[in-house]
Amino acid sequence: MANYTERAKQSQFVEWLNDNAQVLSIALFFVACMGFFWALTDTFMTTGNLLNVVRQGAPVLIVAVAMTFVIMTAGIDLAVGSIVALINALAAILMANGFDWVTTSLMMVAAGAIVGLAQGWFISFQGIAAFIVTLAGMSILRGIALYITEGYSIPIKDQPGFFWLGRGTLAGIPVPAILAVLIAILGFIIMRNTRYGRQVVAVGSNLEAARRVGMPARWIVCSVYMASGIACAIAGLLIASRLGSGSSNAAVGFEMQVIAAVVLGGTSLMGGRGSILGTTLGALTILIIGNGLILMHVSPFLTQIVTGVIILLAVWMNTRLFGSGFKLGKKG
Amino acid sequence: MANYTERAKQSQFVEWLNDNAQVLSIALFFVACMGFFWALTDTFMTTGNLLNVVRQGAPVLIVAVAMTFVIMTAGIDLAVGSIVALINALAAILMANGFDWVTTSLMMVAAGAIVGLAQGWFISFQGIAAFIVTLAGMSILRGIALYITEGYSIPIKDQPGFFWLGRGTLAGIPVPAILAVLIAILGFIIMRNTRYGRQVVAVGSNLEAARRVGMPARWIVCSVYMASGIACAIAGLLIASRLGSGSSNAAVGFEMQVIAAVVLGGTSLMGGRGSILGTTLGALTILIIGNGLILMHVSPFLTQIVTGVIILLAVWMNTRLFGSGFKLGKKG
Amino acid sequence: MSEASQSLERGGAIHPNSATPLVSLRDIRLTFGSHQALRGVDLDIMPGECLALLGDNAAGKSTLSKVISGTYIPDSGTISVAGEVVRFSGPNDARSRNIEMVFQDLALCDHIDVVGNLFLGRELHKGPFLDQKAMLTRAQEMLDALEIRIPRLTARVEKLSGGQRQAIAIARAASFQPKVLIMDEPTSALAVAEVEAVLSLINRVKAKGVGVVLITHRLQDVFRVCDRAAIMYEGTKVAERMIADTNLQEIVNLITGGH
Amino acid sequence: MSEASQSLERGGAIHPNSATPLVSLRDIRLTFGSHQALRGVDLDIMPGECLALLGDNAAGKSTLSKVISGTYIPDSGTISVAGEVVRFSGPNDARSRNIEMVFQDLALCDHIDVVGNLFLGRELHKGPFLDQKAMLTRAQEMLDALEIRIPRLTARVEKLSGGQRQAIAIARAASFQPKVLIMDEPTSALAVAEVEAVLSLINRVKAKGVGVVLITHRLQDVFRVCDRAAIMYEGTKVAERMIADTNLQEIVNLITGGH
Amino acid sequence: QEKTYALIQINQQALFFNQINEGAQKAADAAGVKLAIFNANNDPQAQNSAIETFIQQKVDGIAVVAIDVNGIMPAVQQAADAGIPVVAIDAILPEGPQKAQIGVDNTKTSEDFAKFVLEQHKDQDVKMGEVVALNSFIQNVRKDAFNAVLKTDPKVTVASEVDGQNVQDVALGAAENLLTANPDLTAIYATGEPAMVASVAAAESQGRQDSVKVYGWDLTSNVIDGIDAGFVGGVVQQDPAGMGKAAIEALVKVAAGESVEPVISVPATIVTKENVDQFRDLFK
Ligand SMILES: Nc1ncnc2c1ncn2[C@@H]1O[C@H](COP(=O)(O)OP(=O)(O)OP(=O)(O)O)[C@@H](O)[C@H]1O
Ligand SMILES: Nc1ncnc2c1ncn2[C@@H]1O[C@H](COP(=O)(O)OP(=O)(O)OP(=O)(O)O)[C@@H](O)[C@H]1O
Ligand SMILES: [Mg+2]
Ligand SMILES: [Mg+2]
Repeated sequence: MANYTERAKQSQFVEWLNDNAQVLSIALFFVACMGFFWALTDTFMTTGNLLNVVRQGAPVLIVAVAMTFVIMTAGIDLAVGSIVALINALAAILMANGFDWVTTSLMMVAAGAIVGLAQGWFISFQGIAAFIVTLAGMSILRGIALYITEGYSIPIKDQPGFFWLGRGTLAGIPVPAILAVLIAILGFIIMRNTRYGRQVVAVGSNLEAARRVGMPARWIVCSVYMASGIACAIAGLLIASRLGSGSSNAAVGFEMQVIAAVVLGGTSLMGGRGSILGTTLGALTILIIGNGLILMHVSPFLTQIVTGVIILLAVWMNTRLFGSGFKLGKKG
Repeated sequence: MANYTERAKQSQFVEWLNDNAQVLSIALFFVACMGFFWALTDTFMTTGNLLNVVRQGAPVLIVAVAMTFVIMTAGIDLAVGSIVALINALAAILMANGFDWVTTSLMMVAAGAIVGLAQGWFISFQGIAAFIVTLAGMSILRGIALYITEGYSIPIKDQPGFFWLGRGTLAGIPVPAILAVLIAILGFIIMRNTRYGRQVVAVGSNLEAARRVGMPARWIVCSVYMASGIACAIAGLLIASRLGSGSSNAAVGFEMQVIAAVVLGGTSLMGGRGSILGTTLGALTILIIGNGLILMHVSPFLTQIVTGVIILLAVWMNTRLFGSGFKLGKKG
Repeated sequence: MSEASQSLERGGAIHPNSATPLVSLRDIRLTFGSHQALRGVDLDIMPGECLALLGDNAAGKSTLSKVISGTYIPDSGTISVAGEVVRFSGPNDARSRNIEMVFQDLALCDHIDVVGNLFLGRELHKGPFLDQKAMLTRAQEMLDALEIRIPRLTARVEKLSGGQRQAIAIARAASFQPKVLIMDEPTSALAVAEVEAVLSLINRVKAKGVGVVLITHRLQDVFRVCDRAAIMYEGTKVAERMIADTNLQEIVNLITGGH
Repeated sequence: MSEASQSLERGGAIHPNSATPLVSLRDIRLTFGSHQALRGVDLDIMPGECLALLGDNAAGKSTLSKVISGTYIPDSGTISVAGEVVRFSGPNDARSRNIEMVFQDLALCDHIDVVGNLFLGRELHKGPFLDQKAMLTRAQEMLDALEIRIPRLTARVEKLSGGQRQAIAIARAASFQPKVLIMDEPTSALAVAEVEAVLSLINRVKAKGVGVVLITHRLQDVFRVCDRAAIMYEGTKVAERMIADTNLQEIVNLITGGH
Repeated sequence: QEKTYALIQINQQALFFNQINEGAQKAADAAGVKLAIFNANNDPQAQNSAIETFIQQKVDGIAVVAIDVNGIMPAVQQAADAGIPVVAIDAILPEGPQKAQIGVDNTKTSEDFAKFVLEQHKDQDVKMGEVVALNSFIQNVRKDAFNAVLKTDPKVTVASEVDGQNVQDVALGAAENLLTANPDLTAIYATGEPAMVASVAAAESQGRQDSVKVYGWDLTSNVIDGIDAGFVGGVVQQDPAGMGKAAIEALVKVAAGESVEPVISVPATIVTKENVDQFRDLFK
């Protein structure tokens, strides 16, 4: 009498679309931006310009990859710009004092790790909100950069190896871009395919559950800030190399660029959901917007407005079109 | 055989301490800072200086009160500084074009409300993360301010009534301070004793639950951004009146000051928990630290570092001492 | 013809008395992404009657009940309240028609105290101000009626035990003169005495003419308070039975689909 | 003298067999703020035995079980595992001693898929990489053993129904050779067939010598699988009974304190 | 009793401001007075607050490098009312009670510099790109005054302006994009130190040293290298330390009851290959 039927099997394709909605959305937007600037400017699609963009973008991309891990744990790192400035200044000072560039770079990566660890300790072991720890860190670290440089921009001289890092090319591709891509791939693999990546997602999704199943939850939270510190150190070195000088004035407003890239890539600020692929596309989108607007000779008074509007639009599209899942044959 | 005994009654006092731990903590810290600067500088505890502090601090306090509502809903408004700058510039332009100050002020409050409403609409009705909407807003609105002023500052002339707003006194007390205190009291009452306040807490605590019990959840979320916009308008007018000019450079870094004040006051960035009293004390603490450091002639290279360290310390104390609740007769 | 036969396909419907149903659902469908949570469900809720909504896990019971309470908007199908077709645009619409619900996830605000949660969305007020004192007094009465002991009504619900939280959610839904009361596994975390209190609550409100929908996996309770049972399977209603005409074994067989 | 009489005051203890207890708690106390959640509790968990932990809502059952699983650190009292006094500094310590727990709030990660949640904290890996394929295969086996049907194991657990989520939490705790298995209201959201599966799971693991602690408000289940019952009241253990020597009414009376 | 003076600074992230501070500090030490320096971090309101605070503390004189020249006036007025002398450095304040205006006239210097640039490119078509800082009042003045003169020469076109936001690496990205966007660019004008550093680095990284001449404000070590390499055509170098020194000396004089010139000029030099040697020591 009763008719027991099973539900229709879920369509593989739709499930896949749903699972990857965020990345698809930003990919679409990225392609649209590319097309737009290609159509409207002559220079945009030249190899020279594109290589330029990836070289300029390397620091943002590198830090954005690390920031994705941070935001995945439902944290945030507002201090990245200040760490970059500090490393940038320190590196120049060390080299001015006779250290060779390899030693300096290694020391700087260690310094970034230590700074990140210190922030992570307050956040994970002392339980203070990441927002406030890194807000304080932002102020303290740039203060230190200011203090050690006394406002001077410190020239870096005669370090061809170091300059190659920021300005050189390998097989025609800028070294910073290669570095950034390698780091992005590393981040992608770690996030998707390793235990550590799984632990980061778990901690961001439900910290208490992660703790209860025996994950070293506090250490994981702490470690992402360390990763962010290291990424900032690399970015700081690249910037120092490109500018040929170190100054406390570097990377002002950097944190907002990085966070915008991550969020644009579909990573949720509530933690637990995000992807490195999205972040990469998000960062590239922001970069080509900056580049394209200059190529189009948009009045500099308008660039801020236009950039803001475009970002808002991209995220809006991301949320509206893809946010609530695809519905098959449903009108509303 | 079995002995059925009831648990010891909970101590009223300890419960009260627990419920008000955050406010007590910042109050303690505030008093400590006061004592410190009183001991170390002659000028700090003079009426003139204290009145100065409250006059200077009025904009931060006013916006912090509104920001408390925003953060209570688990949102954030990064655009406050930009809204202040925009209002500030617009007001100067209007008055330079012959509008009287009362009309201008009313129009500015309306403008603030509209800007806030626009942000709120994206956040609540379009479901985009507050962080990203207001980050875009931050860029767009300051861009507009820059665009309409072309980077210059616009003098405000011959508006004695308007100047009184920012510089005058009533019974010896600066008008902005009176305004700020009134707004703080209003905020306090609304948050604690009205339906609207309860709705804000409910939305911040569990948006879906608030929706299910029939609260107009989206409207509530939207409205706090409108409140924030209005508060920014008032702050922008006060700043314009104090400076006697409007410029797109006004209130740089304002959002961080305001957010730091709110968080210092014990409001949780996760929403649902916070108090206007705490915010008021938090804002005052930040203000007297700034003032005290000037009076102590601390090297400008150190102020950023010192400010950051003090804020971190205050929040650390807040979390460690009071965070996990008082334990009676427990060592751990 | 087709109406009736289609309806039969969807599990049939028994009208225990001739009164108009308080709420009546027809061919309700709802899809999440590509997952068909509800595949065409008919249901009538009669006054003064307790309807048990039974089924396996993930059968769609919670989803269906959320449709009745306006929390989910169905993709298609009609909802009538007291004979009149309505379109709920949100929980508020259902609530204003006196449809109350105890949610499986309770829907409490952790940062608000017990009193505040009991009156959530229906705060007593004097002018624009909350009337805290009146709420405190009434809250105590509401909880007493359900035999719930909570030491401090001004404590946040965050730290209460699972059972205490559930009791608060039940008290909230039951205390505001509902005409339809939907309870989604209301007793899952409750201790023996509290379960008894909830069952007698159901009997009390039934006597007042309220239509109760009880979702539960405790079948013995169904036989104590319910009059009719609707059984769901994979997003459809597969059967309806008068409790008086059935027994535990038949119900179990219906739920598991015979396997 | 004092030891014994104190212990008696705390509800006494029955040792059903002479083996060393797997876990043994003595005078466990825990205070949250000024709220005495546990006021001195003794408890022994014996191998191959199912111990029912019963009590009214807010009696402290969940809190006590979290103490055993290392989630809460007691203020005072001793915990011995296999006769040896230990100090848990976190859930990891308990887990490394093969104490597994199903939490009342399930402790699932919403953003991770079913497979990932089943292996949470114990991911299979090849070198540094997750072995997704092996996990998927084993996950299917784990769920089949509990007769749980979940359409897509790579779906996030976020959107699953209450019962499905609970089943995942049970499968997770039961599948990794526990010596002590604590289940905090594991069947509260489960449908009839799934409840049967859990009960037979308990009987299966008992037979392997595992000590099971079952917290539940479904007293009929207690009589089907448990050997001993400990009854808590307001943060104390008030009584202990061998199931064979008692009956439903006595247990109910003990739980409610006779009132 | 020892006198105390206050210096209200814009920010400390440009060398220029720090050299003002150093000059002022040296002068204060020499005169045996105390100096308190306040850094407003680009917030105009903070400058006013600091002045008000120093008034409360009854300092003996205030020197101010204004962010918002109009906005600072109420505070200057307050100081004057309290009997505290104020001198302005660099940014030119509107008519008011300040005792002296110290520094370079940015408008006039920009005009002169523009004429110098035109001179360098006499009879050539010039395609100029500009790296500016829209958030800096002074740099806007430098941009507009410079452009006003360029307009008089029909052979000169301003191809594009980009905003470096007064931040080195932002300016670097912008300058690089400026160069790629305009492959036929022949000159760059940078309105401040971060923009200048960035323009030099951009010309190098894009390998455009041969085709582009860089002009702008404020020397740094890298800029000097650029002058040596030949692609930096000229730099306006002010004497910030001299400004700081002059400000303190003026305040000391006023406090002693003496009068000072209302405009104390600390002239700027246009640095080129010819005269760069005398500045090398400053940037070691
Ligand atoms: N918001 C949602 N998004 C996607 N799928 C959902 C959502 N809510 C429910 N589902 C799916 O719909 C189906 C029915 O879920 P529902 O919660 O109604 O089951 P139920 O009958 O209440 O089960 P239980 O007895 O376990 O509570 C499940 O397969 C579930 O995964
Ligand atoms: N983290 C906490 N902070 C403060 N109080 C708590 C906390 N956890 C539990 N409590 C309190 O301790 C008491 C015991 O709670 P517990 O959850 O152990 O009860 P339970 O016996 O499991 O009840 P139920 O059957 O309802 O699940 C309750 O009064 C609860 O309010
Ligand atoms: Mg359900
Ligand atoms: Mg419990």
